[in-house]
Amino acid sequence: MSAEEKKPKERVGVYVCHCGTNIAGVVNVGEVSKWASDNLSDEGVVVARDYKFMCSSLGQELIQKDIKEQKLTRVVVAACSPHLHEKTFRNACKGADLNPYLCELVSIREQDSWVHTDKIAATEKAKAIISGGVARVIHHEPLEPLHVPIHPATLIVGGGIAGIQAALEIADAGFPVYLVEREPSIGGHMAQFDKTFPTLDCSACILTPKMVDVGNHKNITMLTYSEVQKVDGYVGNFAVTIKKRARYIKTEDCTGCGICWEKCPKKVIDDHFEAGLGYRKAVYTPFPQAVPKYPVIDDINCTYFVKGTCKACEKFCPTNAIDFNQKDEILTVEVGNIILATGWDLFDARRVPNYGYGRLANVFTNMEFERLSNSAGPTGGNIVLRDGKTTPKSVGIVHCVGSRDKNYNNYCSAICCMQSLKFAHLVHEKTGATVYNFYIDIRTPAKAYDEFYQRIIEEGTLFVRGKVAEITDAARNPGEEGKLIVQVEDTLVGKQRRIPVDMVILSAGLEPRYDSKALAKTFGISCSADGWFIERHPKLDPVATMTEGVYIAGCVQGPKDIPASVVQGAAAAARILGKIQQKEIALEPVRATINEEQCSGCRICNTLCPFNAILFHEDRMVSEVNPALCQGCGTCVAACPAGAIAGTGFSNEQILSQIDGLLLLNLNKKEAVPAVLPQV
Amino acid sequence: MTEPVIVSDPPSAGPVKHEDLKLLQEVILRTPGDPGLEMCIQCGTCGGSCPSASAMDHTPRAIFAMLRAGMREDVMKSNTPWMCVSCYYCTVRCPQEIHITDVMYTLKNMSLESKVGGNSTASDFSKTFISLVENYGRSFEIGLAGFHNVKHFITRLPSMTPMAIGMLTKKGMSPFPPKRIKGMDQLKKILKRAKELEAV
Amino acid sequence: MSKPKFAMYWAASCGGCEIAVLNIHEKILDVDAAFDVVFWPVAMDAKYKDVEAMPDDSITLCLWNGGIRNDENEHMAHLLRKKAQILVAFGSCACEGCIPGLANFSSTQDMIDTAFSTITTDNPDNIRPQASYAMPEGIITIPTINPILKTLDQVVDVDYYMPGCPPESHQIAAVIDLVIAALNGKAQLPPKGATIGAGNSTVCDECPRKRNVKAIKEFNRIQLMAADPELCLLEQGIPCNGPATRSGCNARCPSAGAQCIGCYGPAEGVVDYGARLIAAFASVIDSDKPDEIDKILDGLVDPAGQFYRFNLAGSLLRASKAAQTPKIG
Amino acid sequence: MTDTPETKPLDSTRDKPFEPVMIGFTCNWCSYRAADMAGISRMKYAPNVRLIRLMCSGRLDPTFVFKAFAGGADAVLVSGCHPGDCHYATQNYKAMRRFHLMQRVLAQMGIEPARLKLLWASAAEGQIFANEITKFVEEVRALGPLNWNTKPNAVEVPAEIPVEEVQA
Amino acid sequence: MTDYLYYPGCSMESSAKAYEASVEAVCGPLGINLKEIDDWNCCGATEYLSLDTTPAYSLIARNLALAEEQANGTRTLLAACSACYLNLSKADHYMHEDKAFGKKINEALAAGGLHYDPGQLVIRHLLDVMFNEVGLDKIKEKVVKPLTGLRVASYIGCMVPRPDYNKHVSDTEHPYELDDLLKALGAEVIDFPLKTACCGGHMTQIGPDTAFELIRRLISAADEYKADALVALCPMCQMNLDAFQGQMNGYFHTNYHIPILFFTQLMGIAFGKNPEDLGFGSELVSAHEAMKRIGIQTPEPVPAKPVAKKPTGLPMPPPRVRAVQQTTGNEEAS
Repeated sequence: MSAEEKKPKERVGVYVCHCGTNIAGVVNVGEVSKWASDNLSDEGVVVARDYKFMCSSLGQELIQKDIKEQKLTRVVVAACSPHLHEKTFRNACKGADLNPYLCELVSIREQDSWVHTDKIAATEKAKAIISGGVARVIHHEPLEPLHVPIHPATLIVGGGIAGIQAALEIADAGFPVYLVEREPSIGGHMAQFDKTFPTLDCSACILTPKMVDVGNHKNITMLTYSEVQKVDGYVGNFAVTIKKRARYIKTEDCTGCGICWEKCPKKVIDDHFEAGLGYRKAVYTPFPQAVPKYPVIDDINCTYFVKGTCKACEKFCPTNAIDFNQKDEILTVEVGNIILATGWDLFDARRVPNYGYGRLANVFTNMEFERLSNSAGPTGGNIVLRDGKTTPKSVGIVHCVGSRDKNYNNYCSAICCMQSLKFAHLVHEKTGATVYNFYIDIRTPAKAYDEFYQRIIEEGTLFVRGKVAEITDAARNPGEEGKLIVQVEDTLVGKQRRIPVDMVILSAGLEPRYDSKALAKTFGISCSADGWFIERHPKLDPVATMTEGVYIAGCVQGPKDIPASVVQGAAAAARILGKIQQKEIALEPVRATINEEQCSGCRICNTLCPFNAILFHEDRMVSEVNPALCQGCGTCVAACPAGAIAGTGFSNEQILSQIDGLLLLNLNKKEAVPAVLPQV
Repeated sequence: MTEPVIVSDPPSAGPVKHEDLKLLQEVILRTPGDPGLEMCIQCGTCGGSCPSASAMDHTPRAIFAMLRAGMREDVMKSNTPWMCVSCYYCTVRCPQEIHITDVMYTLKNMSLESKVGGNSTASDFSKTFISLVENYGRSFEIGLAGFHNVKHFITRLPSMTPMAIGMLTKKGMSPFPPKRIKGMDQLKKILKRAKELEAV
Repeated sequence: MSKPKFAMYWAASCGGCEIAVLNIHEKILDVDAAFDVVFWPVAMDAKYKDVEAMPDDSITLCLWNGGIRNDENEHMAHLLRKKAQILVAFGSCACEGCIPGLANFSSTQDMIDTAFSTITTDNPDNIRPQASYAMPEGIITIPTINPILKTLDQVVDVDYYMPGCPPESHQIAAVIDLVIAALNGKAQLPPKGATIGAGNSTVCDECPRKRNVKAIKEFNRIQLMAADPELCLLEQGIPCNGPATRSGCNARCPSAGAQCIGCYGPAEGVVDYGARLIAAFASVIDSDKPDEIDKILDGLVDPAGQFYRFNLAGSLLRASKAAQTPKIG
Repeated sequence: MTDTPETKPLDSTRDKPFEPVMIGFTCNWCSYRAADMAGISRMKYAPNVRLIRLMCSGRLDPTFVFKAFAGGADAVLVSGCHPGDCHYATQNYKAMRRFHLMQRVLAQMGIEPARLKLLWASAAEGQIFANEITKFVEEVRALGPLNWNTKPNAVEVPAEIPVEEVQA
Repeated sequence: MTDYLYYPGCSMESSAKAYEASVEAVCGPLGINLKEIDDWNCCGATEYLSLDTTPAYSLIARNLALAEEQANGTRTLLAACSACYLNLSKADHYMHEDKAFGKKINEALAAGGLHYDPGQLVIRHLLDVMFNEVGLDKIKEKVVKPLTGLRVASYIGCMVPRPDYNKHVSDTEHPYELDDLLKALGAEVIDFPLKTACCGGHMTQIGPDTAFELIRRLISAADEYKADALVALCPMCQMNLDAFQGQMNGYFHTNYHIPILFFTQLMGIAFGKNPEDLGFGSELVSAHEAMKRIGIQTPEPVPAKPVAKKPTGLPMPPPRVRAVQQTTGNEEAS
């Protein structure tokens, strides 16, 4: 297509901003606007102006006046980044009755005047950028935002402290909540802890009232022992499929009296709640304060399920609440918003061979220690060695196990310093043992945390700055026999030390849930390389995700302590309450659409959408994009071999024309003028 | 101890003299692959892991801090790299995945070049070993040990006699140098070129 | 009243298109009945001067088959454009360069060397064609070769495009019916620049094979494996160009157990045929690791040939760097 | 109309022998923001790259790349979020897959694969973005102009074909 | 029979003749055909690397180049000496990872008309091949005289499990390959905590005090665990622990007597080979007593030190799953 036969069908106005001297100091804005009006008239430019501050109300009025008087159909503003003022200029156009999407803001500040020093080159680049913008804006289409209603109910996945907090906030505001928890009881990791830092409140004492509130709340539907299987729909209108595992307990009849687990003959190592340090029965509630109070039968270990006989629980149940024939249930709930608060897994300390966990009996993990120290735990709160009776006389606490280590996890687990200090206190208080803390750095940045550190120093805990190299039972020197030897460089002294202790506690780090990637896929959100879910903005929007209507709270977003988890749970709830009150939501109209005529049903695009927005109609053999699910990334548009998918707002015509426009002015005036370019 | 540690300056906490800020980069560039040395967080895993730390004048971690501080002379004089037994504990345990053992090799190379230090027992052993290899293409343990121990541990020779006899009789080791490899010329050419390339 | 005039010309191509026209069987009689054939070198003797002598716009319908390889092709394109009312780029060569266009991968020199001095050529004296040669009888010339092969519309304005290598006979018959009907005022011709004798979608639309979602773990060569006769070939790792190739052939190749190689060219509105396939194939490679992706791609022998077999001359890049630097030595 | 001071520029790109023209594709969320970050931090880099904003590197259609080369660009930059950090979950991997295949095709077309660069830059990595662009410009400068020319000068064409003597 | 390229290393010809003999004796029955690289040269041990980087790597790479040249379809290059194994794989690794470095080494090789394409060879230690290629099942099949009653400490040393560039070994600190192999032979294998600790390396030559201490740690631990013998897989380890055990005893005024054997020697015994053909008798700390014990097939019960009794206290965590775990979080939901 050559230039002369292309009659400009649009009337374009070009506005070049000085931004004080921010742009005008480097780019010759006068020359640029003159160039645009002289050279781009074939493209449809009817007016080009430059102005001191286009974003000022006077600048906006200038544009509005031209739209009306010059009958502009398209507007190009050359100023700052669209991330700053795209909305401003779109609104200005809207004010002059021009569809806001017919305005294009091109950046000649962040991408030009601020990053270049050569004024001629910067001016030429500004011309090219504007030329690209003009070529592109011609192909813009008037668009309208999509409005969708919002279902008032909320799904919260994960019944730890973050999920509990969020559930209570929303339910208290009068809206329905579905709280899904994989374990038989809500409570999460916090229910396992002994004391909480830095105040040393009993963890269960502050958590259980909240759990009870959740259990009793009329607006909260608890779905424990359940997992989300599938999420369909989009913001405001999710349909969530949940698998409710069979408890083999008729909850309507069960009183939670506990006779069943008393009578159950099968003892199982409880590697969940008791961190492998205690036992439970095959029918059990994870802990006495469990909410709901009903037990579950663990069908992997239950003698009846394994061997076909026993049924002791059924025989003794006073209310006939045992039902061995129960099946898993699949149910679907409709919700408008979702909070993911699935928490974290403990780093497997067995992966660090030099620390000997799993090989050396008296090496414990932090979670084991929590149970050891917990008065409701397997030892009744006695801190003892693996033999179950000996009180340690010296204890080494190792920081950063599996954290801040490229061999395992590169990140800081955030809670271990404070947790280790807490352990030091508990050991000191309960046993009087000598306590060593082996650390790389002590990180105590939150309120009252450093004061706690001071307190622990004062109590006499010994601090050794050095990452522990190995923990061994191979004695080398007198005094080491029968002990665990912690070998470390005391980096402040610059010497290797071998410190014999009776017990070692490994502060193993926090990891994303083992199935976090699968979960992210289910909900159409993204994980960082580590596996933590990615927030919409790390500073300004830490609770939303890139998927509209899906929020994150607690450790699922990254390691954090209890106060931070509570804050995030409440924040996510507040965000959702705001949305629910609005009753509907406007979505950006940047979307993909499939031309069914042209679609051959090849199904190339079907796997490409992480938001499951592309449906394949088997009957008609065509694919279709659900506009409310589509996030507008354009991957399918680029991939469609038939060219049948169009991308609103970022169409092929727009981008190809922009390329032409950007190359219109060839800075170095090469000999061969490319054949496909319109001649200048 | 093999030899007294040579410390040129009297122990002092005074300011670092002649900070050579290119030092760290030089060590990194001279080590094959990407040793990642600039990433050291001074955690001490290396020093804690080192089986021969007791023979070192500085722990590896301290050496890395000294490299950063540009203390060229002190590092070159340190016996630390020479005491490295290449057990690679530090390398696999290092949370920053620094190729510590390889860095130790580089430091040995540099200390020999600098001529201010190095451990003469260790470097002599390496040199003796290599001169045999450069002449025969293969190493020659008995000859090497004999030659080396006569030079450095003459007073200990009596205690070694039973072992030496055992080596020759029980192990059947030959007291004569090994047969030269066929491609000795080729090997010499390769090493000559390699030395030229090393100098670049 | 004289009948409308028909012409057909054979430029740089194999001649299959001419055969395809005859392959419409008795329909050819309709052509004869409806048209005066004034110029059709493959079917009847004619001299260029006869064409030059014709009044401008006197030929009603001219089917042009072949790409523009030499100055003679170019001259004839201009000439027939002037003489014809409707100029149809007929067949893949005229539309998008087709197999002759593959020479655009190599320099002119390489192309000539390949033609005249490979071991399959019996040319012991290594004789090369000369543009002109002085004979006792005088100087004789042959057409001069252009450095790169061009499509018809890169040289002259084209009214319609009829893709295919060659166009399917049933499609040719349908087009002829349409033109005759239009001449009789019984039908409307499509807008200028349209693709005729083909569908709007791609080959998959007509392909009977079962298909699921795609995730390519490795590319296979059809001749080296026992392909499932029912299942989509691409899903079996066979690089089938069907998803990007314009429909209209009734998915002839995939139905017969061979992968589509793309002779019907791009679908409606597509700027660059190969780019569509690059995007599509690459998107469904089932790996996120650069090394693994490379390993999978190693299975795709000659990707440019795979994606541009019929379309190189008509693509955005048109010709390789080597072909752009003409040097005939 | 303008109050820009009329000062003589210190140097001009025109004086240099070869200034490559490059087109860069950025995603809306990471690499475009990295460019913004470079701007906000006033980091300096070579002025040769002109950016096009896509929503995601997954939107990158090879057509755009070929169009840029055919249109006279000497090099093309494709940039997006780091692997694993894509704002659309995994779409940057699709860009990466296409990039690998495009490089192979470009090589066959005689375009040095180094003229097509893939750069991951997060929104915070303004410095990396600036450095990489300067580096890329230098690399392309070393490669020289691409001069994509689809209208090569034909071998001398006689003005008129002696029609009598040549039979089709 | 499977062909393997084989790099014996200098020690095999001198101090470790027992290793050489026993390797030869057991490889045949297991279907391992060792194709010794013609005209190989010394790998430089840890010494050349200390002096000069480029020449040191060039010295190693000459062997790789020769091996590649003589490969004839075989890609696996076997070494039995840990130091040789590590040096060969180290050179291959860095030439591959650091392209400029690889080019430099090849430039040096070119002076001798040689060239090596990094990544062409898979360099493996004999133990790795025995365990992962031959497999314990096949080894068990060959056992005619189980080592029942022999209590051994399996000692792998440093350079096979670390840095383990190509992840051939199960763990960097507590690998199970040698334990399992010795158990397959019928031996009683103690859980030796210093399994991969250092033998002293070249410190016997340059810092004997340090070396004696390192040797003492190993020998005393083996003694404490009442091991009859310590089983090694590296000539250097064997020599340090064997030849210097006497001097070490003198230095510390101790009286340890722990024979140091090569694992192939014990394999040979289990396969029913004649002890003389396996190099028995060449060790300085005699293995006579230890071997006599199984010769008469009456193992004396030894009071074990840290044998776990029936657990009465708190449960231990289950052992780590036997697979080199990659980063977590990649697993799909179960």
